[in-house]
Amino acid sequence: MISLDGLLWYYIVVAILFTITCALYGIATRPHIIKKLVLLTIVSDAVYVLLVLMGYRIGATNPPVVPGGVLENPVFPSHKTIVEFMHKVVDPVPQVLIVTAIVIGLAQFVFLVTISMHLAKSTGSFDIRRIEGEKE
Amino acid sequence: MIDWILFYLGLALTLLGGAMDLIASIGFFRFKDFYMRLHAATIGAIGGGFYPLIGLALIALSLNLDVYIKAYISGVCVIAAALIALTAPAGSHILARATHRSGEVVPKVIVDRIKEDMEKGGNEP
Amino acid sequence: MITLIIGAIAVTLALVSAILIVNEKDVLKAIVLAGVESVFFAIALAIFLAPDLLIAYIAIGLGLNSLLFIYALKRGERYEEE
Amino acid sequence: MVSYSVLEGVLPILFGLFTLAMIIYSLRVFTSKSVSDMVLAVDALTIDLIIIFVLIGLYYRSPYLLIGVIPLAAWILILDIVVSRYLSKGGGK
Repeated sequence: MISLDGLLWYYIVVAILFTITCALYGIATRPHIIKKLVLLTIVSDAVYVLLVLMGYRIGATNPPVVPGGVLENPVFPSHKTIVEFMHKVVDPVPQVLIVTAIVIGLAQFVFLVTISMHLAKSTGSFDIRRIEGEKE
Repeated sequence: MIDWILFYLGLALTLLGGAMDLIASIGFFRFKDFYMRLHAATIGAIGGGFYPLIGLALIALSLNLDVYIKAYISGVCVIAAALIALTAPAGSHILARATHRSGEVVPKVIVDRIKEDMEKGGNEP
Repeated sequence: MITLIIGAIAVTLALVSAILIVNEKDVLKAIVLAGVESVFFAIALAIFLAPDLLIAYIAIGLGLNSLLFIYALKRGERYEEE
Repeated sequence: MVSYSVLEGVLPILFGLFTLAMIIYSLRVFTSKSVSDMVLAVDALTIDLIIIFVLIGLYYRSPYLLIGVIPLAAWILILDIVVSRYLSKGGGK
Protein backbone atom coordinates (compact mmCIF):
# COMPACT_ATOMS: atom_id res chain seq x y z
CA MET A 1 0.00 0.00 0.00
CA ILE A 2 1.46 3.28 -1.12
CA SER A 3 0.73 6.34 0.99
CA LEU A 4 0.10 9.83 -0.37
CA ASP A 5 3.60 10.93 0.65
CA GLY A 6 5.08 8.14 -1.46
CA LEU A 7 2.96 9.11 -4.46
CA LEU A 8 4.04 12.75 -4.23
CA TRP A 9 7.64 11.56 -3.93
CA TYR A 10 7.43 9.48 -7.13
CA TYR A 11 5.77 12.38 -8.94
CA ILE A 12 8.56 14.82 -7.99
CA VAL A 13 11.33 12.45 -9.15
CA VAL A 14 9.58 11.69 -12.46
CA ALA A 15 8.98 15.40 -13.15
CA ILE A 16 12.65 16.25 -12.61
CA LEU A 17 13.79 13.41 -14.87
CA PHE A 18 11.35 14.59 -17.57
CA THR A 19 12.79 18.12 -17.28
CA ILE A 20 16.27 16.76 -17.95
CA THR A 21 15.00 14.83 -20.99
CA CYS A 22 13.27 17.91 -22.51
CA ALA A 23 16.36 20.08 -22.04
CA LEU A 24 18.61 17.47 -23.68
CA TYR A 25 16.21 17.28 -26.66
CA GLY A 26 16.41 21.07 -27.00
CA ILE A 27 20.21 21.02 -26.92
CA ALA A 28 20.27 18.46 -29.73
CA THR A 29 17.79 20.16 -32.09
CA ARG A 30 17.87 23.97 -31.73
CA PRO A 31 20.43 26.03 -33.72
CA HIS A 32 21.07 29.15 -31.57
CA ILE A 33 24.23 28.88 -29.42
CA ILE A 34 23.08 31.02 -26.47
CA LYS A 35 19.89 28.98 -26.27
CA LYS A 36 21.93 25.81 -26.10
CA LEU A 37 23.87 27.27 -23.16
CA VAL A 38 20.62 28.28 -21.38
CA LEU A 39 19.31 24.74 -21.74
CA LEU A 40 22.62 23.41 -20.40
CA THR A 41 22.15 25.48 -17.23
CA ILE A 42 18.72 23.88 -16.84
CA VAL A 43 20.21 20.39 -17.03
CA SER A 44 22.76 21.21 -14.33
CA ASP A 45 20.15 22.80 -12.04
CA ALA A 46 17.85 19.80 -12.34
CA VAL A 47 20.74 17.48 -11.48
CA TYR A 48 21.45 19.55 -8.34
CA VAL A 49 17.85 19.23 -7.18
CA LEU A 50 17.89 15.49 -7.91
CA LEU A 51 21.03 15.03 -5.79
CA VAL A 52 19.53 17.04 -2.92
CA LEU A 53 16.44 14.85 -3.17
CA MET A 54 18.60 11.75 -2.67
CA GLY A 55 19.71 12.95 0.75
CA TYR A 56 16.25 13.88 2.05
CA ARG A 57 14.45 11.80 4.64
CA ILE A 58 10.66 12.02 4.90
CA GLY A 59 9.92 13.36 8.36
CA ALA A 60 13.15 15.27 8.85
CA THR A 61 12.72 18.64 10.51
CA ASN A 62 16.16 20.25 10.48
CA PRO A 63 18.86 21.32 8.03
CA PRO A 64 22.18 19.54 8.70
CA VAL A 65 23.09 21.24 11.95
CA VAL A 66 22.78 19.93 15.49
CA PRO A 67 19.26 20.62 16.83
CA GLY A 68 19.58 23.15 19.60
CA GLY A 69 23.18 23.94 18.74
CA VAL A 70 24.88 22.36 21.77
CA LEU A 71 26.40 18.87 22.29
CA GLU A 72 27.19 17.64 25.80
CA ASN A 73 30.44 15.96 24.65
CA PRO A 74 31.60 17.24 21.24
CA VAL A 75 34.56 14.86 20.76
CA PHE A 76 32.88 11.55 21.61
CA PRO A 77 29.10 12.04 21.41
CA SER A 78 27.02 9.32 22.96
CA HIS A 79 25.10 6.69 21.00
CA LYS A 80 21.73 8.19 21.88
CA THR A 81 22.76 11.62 20.58
CA ILE A 82 23.90 10.18 17.25
CA VAL A 83 20.68 8.19 16.74
CA GLU A 84 18.59 11.27 17.54
CA PHE A 85 20.67 13.34 15.11
CA MET A 86 20.18 10.78 12.34
CA HIS A 87 16.41 10.71 12.77
CA LYS A 88 15.93 14.47 12.79
CA VAL A 89 18.37 15.68 10.17
CA VAL A 90 18.82 15.27 6.39
CA ASP A 91 21.98 13.75 4.90
CA PRO A 92 24.74 16.39 4.59
CA VAL A 93 27.06 14.63 2.11
CA PRO A 94 25.20 15.43 -1.22
CA GLN A 95 24.86 19.09 -0.20
CA VAL A 96 28.61 19.38 0.34
CA LEU A 97 29.20 17.89 -3.13
CA ILE A 98 26.79 20.32 -4.80
CA VAL A 99 28.33 23.47 -3.28
CA THR A 100 31.57 22.73 -5.16
CA ALA A 101 29.59 21.81 -8.30
CA ILE A 102 27.79 25.19 -8.37
CA VAL A 103 31.03 27.17 -8.16
CA ILE A 104 32.78 25.06 -10.81
CA GLY A 105 29.70 25.45 -13.04
CA LEU A 106 30.01 29.24 -12.93
CA ALA A 107 33.62 29.09 -14.19
CA GLN A 108 32.62 26.66 -16.94
CA PHE A 109 29.82 28.93 -18.20
CA VAL A 110 32.07 31.99 -18.24
CA PHE A 111 34.50 30.02 -20.43
CA LEU A 112 31.77 28.81 -22.84
CA VAL A 113 30.19 32.27 -23.18
CA THR A 114 33.60 33.82 -23.96
CA ILE A 115 34.23 31.24 -26.68
CA SER A 116 30.83 31.84 -28.28
CA MET A 117 31.35 35.63 -28.21
CA HIS A 118 34.63 35.28 -30.10
CA LEU A 119 32.92 32.92 -32.55
CA ALA A 120 30.16 35.46 -33.17
CA LYS A 121 32.70 38.23 -33.69
CA SER A 122 34.63 36.25 -36.32
CA THR A 123 31.64 34.82 -38.22
CA GLY A 124 28.97 37.44 -37.57
CA SER A 125 26.22 35.17 -36.27
CA PHE A 126 25.11 32.94 -33.42
CA ASP A 127 23.44 30.40 -35.71
CA ILE A 128 25.27 27.08 -35.75
CA ARG A 129 24.32 26.35 -39.39
CA ARG A 130 25.73 29.67 -40.58
CA ILE A 131 28.97 29.11 -38.66
CA GLU A 132 29.47 25.74 -40.29
CA GLY A 133 28.60 27.13 -43.75
CA GLU A 134 25.57 24.97 -44.46
CA LYS A 135 23.19 27.91 -44.87
CA GLU A 136 23.61 31.36 -46.31
CA MET B 1 -1.28 40.88 27.05
CA ILE B 2 1.02 42.81 24.71
CA ASP B 3 1.94 39.51 23.06
CA TRP B 4 -1.64 38.80 22.04
CA ILE B 5 -2.04 42.35 20.68
CA LEU B 6 1.16 41.93 18.60
CA PHE B 7 0.05 38.48 17.39
CA TYR B 8 -3.40 39.53 16.21
CA LEU B 9 -2.12 42.78 14.67
CA GLY B 10 0.49 40.81 12.70
CA LEU B 11 -2.06 38.17 11.69
CA ALA B 12 -4.45 40.83 10.43
CA LEU B 13 -1.68 42.50 8.41
CA THR B 14 -0.60 39.17 6.89
CA LEU B 15 -4.12 38.11 5.91
CA LEU B 16 -4.79 41.56 4.43
CA GLY B 17 -1.56 41.28 2.44
CA GLY B 18 -2.50 37.83 1.17
CA ALA B 19 -5.90 39.05 -0.01
CA MET B 20 -4.33 42.07 -1.74
CA ASP B 21 -1.76 39.82 -3.41
CA LEU B 22 -4.51 37.57 -4.78
CA ILE B 23 -6.46 40.59 -6.08
CA ALA B 24 -3.31 42.01 -7.69
CA SER B 25 -2.53 38.69 -9.41
CA ILE B 26 -6.05 38.45 -10.85
CA GLY B 27 -5.77 42.03 -12.10
CA PHE B 28 -2.36 41.26 -13.54
CA PHE B 29 -3.88 38.37 -15.45
CA ARG B 30 -6.88 40.30 -16.79
CA PHE B 31 -5.46 43.69 -17.84
CA LYS B 32 -4.75 44.25 -21.53
CA ASP B 33 -1.66 46.45 -21.83
CA PHE B 34 1.78 46.73 -20.27
CA TYR B 35 1.13 50.28 -19.07
CA MET B 36 -2.05 49.14 -17.32
CA ARG B 37 -0.27 46.25 -15.65
CA LEU B 38 2.11 48.69 -13.92
CA HIS B 39 -0.74 49.62 -11.53
CA ALA B 40 -1.35 45.99 -10.59
CA ALA B 41 2.39 45.51 -10.10
CA THR B 42 2.43 48.37 -7.59
CA ILE B 43 -0.29 46.70 -5.52
CA GLY B 44 1.54 43.38 -5.77
CA ALA B 45 4.81 44.89 -4.54
CA ILE B 46 3.68 47.16 -1.71
CA GLY B 47 0.39 45.57 -0.64
CA GLY B 48 1.49 42.01 -1.28
CA GLY B 49 5.09 42.25 -0.12
CA PHE B 50 5.59 45.04 2.39
CA TYR B 51 2.57 44.51 4.67
CA PRO B 52 2.92 40.70 5.08
CA LEU B 53 6.62 41.00 5.92
CA ILE B 54 5.92 43.56 8.67
CA GLY B 55 3.10 41.33 9.92
CA LEU B 56 5.32 38.23 9.96
CA ALA B 57 7.98 40.16 11.91
CA LEU B 58 5.38 41.05 14.55
CA ILE B 59 4.14 37.42 14.67
CA ALA B 60 7.65 36.07 15.13
CA LEU B 61 8.29 38.47 18.01
CA SER B 62 5.29 37.21 19.96
CA LEU B 63 5.83 33.40 19.86
CA ASN B 64 7.26 31.25 22.66
CA LEU B 65 10.42 30.16 20.80
CA ASP B 66 14.05 30.78 21.75
CA VAL B 67 15.22 34.37 21.72
CA TYR B 68 17.80 34.03 18.93
CA ILE B 69 15.28 32.42 16.52
CA LYS B 70 12.74 35.19 17.13
CA ALA B 71 15.26 37.99 16.74
CA TYR B 72 16.75 36.49 13.56
CA ILE B 73 13.39 35.99 11.84
CA SER B 74 11.99 39.42 12.66
CA GLY B 75 15.23 41.21 11.74
CA VAL B 76 15.43 39.50 8.34
CA CYS B 77 11.77 40.36 7.69
CA VAL B 78 12.24 44.05 8.49
CA ILE B 79 15.39 44.35 6.32
CA ALA B 80 13.70 42.60 3.37
CA ALA B 81 10.65 44.87 3.72
CA ALA B 82 12.87 47.96 3.62
CA LEU B 83 14.67 46.64 0.51
CA ILE B 84 11.38 45.95 -1.28
CA ALA B 85 9.93 49.35 -0.41
CA LEU B 86 13.05 51.06 -1.75
CA THR B 87 13.78 49.04 -4.90
CA ALA B 88 10.44 47.95 -6.39
CA PRO B 89 9.19 51.45 -7.47
CA ALA B 90 12.63 52.34 -8.87
CA GLY B 91 12.76 49.12 -10.88
CA SER B 92 9.27 49.63 -12.30
CA HIS B 93 10.13 53.17 -13.32
CA ILE B 94 13.37 52.15 -15.07
CA LEU B 95 11.57 49.37 -16.93
CA ALA B 96 8.69 51.61 -18.07
CA ARG B 97 11.10 54.28 -19.32
CA ALA B 98 13.22 51.79 -21.29
CA THR B 99 10.13 50.11 -22.75
CA HIS B 100 8.66 53.40 -23.97
CA ARG B 101 11.91 54.72 -25.45
CA SER B 102 12.85 51.51 -27.28
CA GLY B 103 9.42 50.89 -28.78
CA GLU B 104 9.05 47.38 -27.38
CA VAL B 105 5.41 48.04 -26.50
CA VAL B 106 3.66 50.92 -28.33
CA PRO B 107 0.99 52.53 -26.12
CA LYS B 108 -2.51 52.96 -27.53
CA VAL B 109 -3.20 56.57 -26.54
CA ILE B 110 -4.78 59.62 -28.15
CA VAL B 111 -1.99 62.10 -27.44
CA ASP B 112 1.61 61.28 -26.41
CA ARG B 113 3.50 64.29 -25.02
CA ILE B 114 6.74 62.37 -24.38
CA LYS B 115 6.97 61.33 -28.03
CA GLU B 116 6.30 64.90 -29.22
CA ASP B 117 9.03 66.24 -26.94
CA MET B 118 11.48 63.64 -28.17
CA GLU B 119 10.72 64.44 -31.82
CA LYS B 120 11.16 68.16 -31.18
CA GLY B 121 14.52 67.48 -29.55
CA GLY B 122 13.63 69.23 -26.33
CA ASN B 123 14.37 68.00 -22.86
CA GLU B 124 13.96 64.24 -22.79
CA PRO B 125 12.12 62.64 -19.88
CA MET C 1 2.76 16.80 3.96
CA ILE C 2 2.02 20.42 3.04
CA THR C 3 5.67 21.03 2.20
CA LEU C 4 5.66 18.06 -0.18
CA ILE C 5 2.59 19.47 -1.96
CA ILE C 6 4.31 22.85 -2.43
CA GLY C 7 7.41 21.07 -3.73
CA ALA C 8 5.32 19.14 -6.27
CA ILE C 9 3.71 22.40 -7.51
CA ALA C 10 7.13 24.06 -7.86
CA VAL C 11 8.62 21.14 -9.80
CA THR C 12 5.59 21.07 -12.13
CA LEU C 13 5.92 24.78 -12.95
CA ALA C 14 9.65 24.28 -13.58
CA LEU C 15 8.80 21.50 -16.04
CA VAL C 16 6.32 23.77 -17.87
CA SER C 17 8.89 26.56 -18.16
CA ALA C 18 11.51 24.11 -19.48
CA ILE C 19 9.10 22.97 -22.22
CA LEU C 20 8.36 26.62 -23.10
CA ILE C 21 12.06 27.46 -23.39
CA VAL C 22 12.57 24.72 -25.98
CA ASN C 23 9.77 26.12 -28.19
CA GLU C 24 10.71 29.81 -27.81
CA LYS C 25 11.97 31.84 -30.79
CA ASP C 26 13.00 34.99 -28.88
CA VAL C 27 16.23 34.29 -26.99
CA LEU C 28 15.83 37.23 -24.54
CA LYS C 29 12.50 35.71 -23.45
CA ALA C 30 14.26 32.37 -23.08
CA ILE C 31 16.84 33.90 -20.71
CA VAL C 32 14.12 35.49 -18.54
CA LEU C 33 12.23 32.17 -18.50
CA ALA C 34 15.42 30.46 -17.33
CA GLY C 35 15.41 32.90 -14.39
CA VAL C 36 11.82 31.88 -13.57
CA GLU C 37 12.83 28.24 -13.71
CA SER C 38 15.69 28.94 -11.26
CA VAL C 39 13.16 30.59 -8.92
CA PHE C 40 11.06 27.42 -8.83
CA PHE C 41 14.10 25.23 -8.23
CA ALA C 42 15.04 27.56 -5.36
CA ILE C 43 11.64 26.80 -3.79
CA ALA C 44 12.38 23.08 -4.16
CA LEU C 45 15.80 23.50 -2.50
CA ALA C 46 14.25 25.35 0.44
CA ILE C 47 11.54 22.71 0.83
CA PHE C 48 14.07 19.86 0.92
CA LEU C 49 16.12 21.53 3.69
CA ALA C 50 19.32 22.61 1.95
CA PRO C 51 19.92 26.19 3.16
CA ASP C 52 23.68 26.19 2.61
CA LEU C 53 23.10 25.67 -1.13
CA LEU C 54 20.62 28.52 -1.37
CA ILE C 55 23.10 31.28 -0.67
CA ALA C 56 25.37 30.10 -3.51
CA TYR C 57 22.56 29.06 -5.87
CA ILE C 58 20.63 32.35 -5.70
CA ALA C 59 23.70 34.52 -6.21
CA ILE C 60 25.09 32.46 -9.10
CA GLY C 61 22.16 30.72 -10.74
CA LEU C 62 19.76 33.64 -10.68
CA GLY C 63 21.99 36.70 -10.77
CA LEU C 64 25.26 36.06 -12.56
CA ASN C 65 24.03 33.61 -15.22
CA SER C 66 21.30 35.87 -16.65
CA LEU C 67 23.64 38.89 -16.53
CA LEU C 68 26.31 36.91 -18.42
CA PHE C 69 23.92 35.65 -21.12
CA ILE C 70 22.36 39.08 -21.76
CA TYR C 71 25.86 40.57 -21.99
CA ALA C 72 26.77 37.97 -24.62
CA LEU C 73 23.51 38.44 -26.55
CA LYS C 74 24.40 42.08 -27.40
CA ARG C 75 27.06 40.76 -29.84
CA GLY C 76 24.70 38.96 -32.19
CA GLU C 77 21.14 38.59 -33.36
CA ARG C 78 18.24 38.28 -30.95
CA TYR C 79 15.79 36.03 -32.80
CA GLU C 80 16.28 32.40 -33.72
CA GLU C 81 15.52 31.44 -37.32
CA GLU C 82 13.83 28.32 -38.51
CA MET D 1 3.81 34.35 25.35
CA VAL D 2 1.60 33.06 22.56
CA SER D 3 1.64 29.30 22.16
CA TYR D 4 3.06 27.96 18.90
CA SER D 5 0.02 25.75 18.21
CA VAL D 6 -2.10 28.86 17.60
CA LEU D 7 0.11 29.72 14.64
CA GLU D 8 0.07 26.15 13.31
CA GLY D 9 -3.66 26.36 12.71
CA VAL D 10 -3.26 29.46 10.55
CA LEU D 11 -0.17 28.48 8.52
CA PRO D 12 -1.98 26.30 5.89
CA ILE D 13 -4.30 29.23 5.03
CA LEU D 14 -1.34 31.53 4.48
CA PHE D 15 0.49 28.91 2.40
CA GLY D 16 -2.64 28.45 0.28
CA LEU D 17 -3.15 32.18 -0.34
CA PHE D 18 0.41 32.92 -1.40
CA THR D 19 0.82 29.73 -3.46
CA LEU D 20 -2.40 30.50 -5.37
CA ALA D 21 -1.18 34.03 -6.13
CA MET D 22 2.16 32.58 -7.26
CA ILE D 23 0.44 30.17 -9.67
CA ILE D 24 -1.61 32.98 -11.27
CA TYR D 25 1.49 35.18 -11.68
CA SER D 26 3.35 32.30 -13.33
CA LEU D 27 0.46 31.76 -15.76
CA ARG D 28 0.88 35.40 -16.78
CA VAL D 29 4.62 34.84 -17.25
CA PHE D 30 4.05 31.77 -19.44
CA THR D 31 1.49 33.41 -21.75
CA SER D 32 2.83 36.96 -22.17
CA LYS D 33 3.61 38.59 -25.51
CA SER D 34 6.46 41.00 -24.69
CA VAL D 35 9.57 40.90 -22.53
CA SER D 36 8.54 43.85 -20.33
CA ASP D 37 5.38 42.09 -19.12
CA MET D 38 7.44 39.03 -18.29
CA VAL D 39 10.02 40.95 -16.23
CA LEU D 40 7.29 42.81 -14.32
CA ALA D 41 5.58 39.52 -13.50
CA VAL D 42 8.88 37.98 -12.40
CA ASP D 43 9.31 40.84 -9.91
CA ALA D 44 5.94 40.14 -8.30
CA LEU D 45 6.68 36.39 -8.35
CA THR D 46 9.97 36.95 -6.51
CA ILE D 47 8.23 38.97 -3.79
CA ASP D 48 5.79 36.08 -3.29
CA LEU D 49 8.72 33.70 -3.10
CA ILE D 50 10.30 35.78 -0.29
CA ILE D 51 7.13 35.45 1.80
CA ILE D 52 6.97 31.69 1.13
CA PHE D 53 10.58 31.37 2.35
CA VAL D 54 9.71 33.14 5.62
CA LEU D 55 6.67 30.87 6.06
CA ILE D 56 8.82 27.76 5.53
CA GLY D 57 11.27 29.04 8.13
CA LEU D 58 8.41 29.51 10.60
CA TYR D 59 7.01 26.05 9.78
CA TYR D 60 10.28 24.22 10.52
CA ARG D 61 11.19 26.64 13.39
CA SER D 62 14.70 26.96 11.96
CA PRO D 63 16.42 30.30 11.29
CA TYR D 64 18.91 28.76 8.85
CA LEU D 65 16.32 28.57 6.07
CA LEU D 66 16.08 32.36 5.86
CA ILE D 67 19.58 32.82 4.40
CA GLY D 68 18.36 33.33 0.85
CA VAL D 69 15.86 36.11 1.54
CA ILE D 70 18.07 39.19 1.28
CA PRO D 71 19.89 38.15 -1.99
CA LEU D 72 16.46 37.52 -3.55
CA ALA D 73 15.26 40.98 -2.54
CA ALA D 74 18.36 42.47 -4.18
CA TRP D 75 17.93 40.38 -7.35
CA ILE D 76 14.71 42.22 -8.32
CA LEU D 77 16.56 45.47 -9.01
CA ILE D 78 19.44 43.71 -10.82
CA LEU D 79 17.13 42.01 -13.38
CA ASP D 80 15.27 45.28 -14.04
CA ILE D 81 18.48 47.22 -14.64
CA VAL D 82 20.06 44.58 -16.92
CA VAL D 83 17.00 44.12 -19.15
CA SER D 84 16.30 47.85 -19.46
CA ARG D 85 19.94 48.53 -20.36
CA TYR D 86 19.70 45.87 -23.07
CA LEU D 87 16.48 47.41 -24.43
CA SER D 88 17.60 51.05 -24.35
CA LYS D 89 21.04 50.48 -25.92
CA GLY D 90 19.41 49.38 -29.16
CA GLY D 91 19.81 45.64 -28.77
CA GLY D 92 16.14 44.92 -29.35
CA LYS D 93 16.17 44.98 -33.15
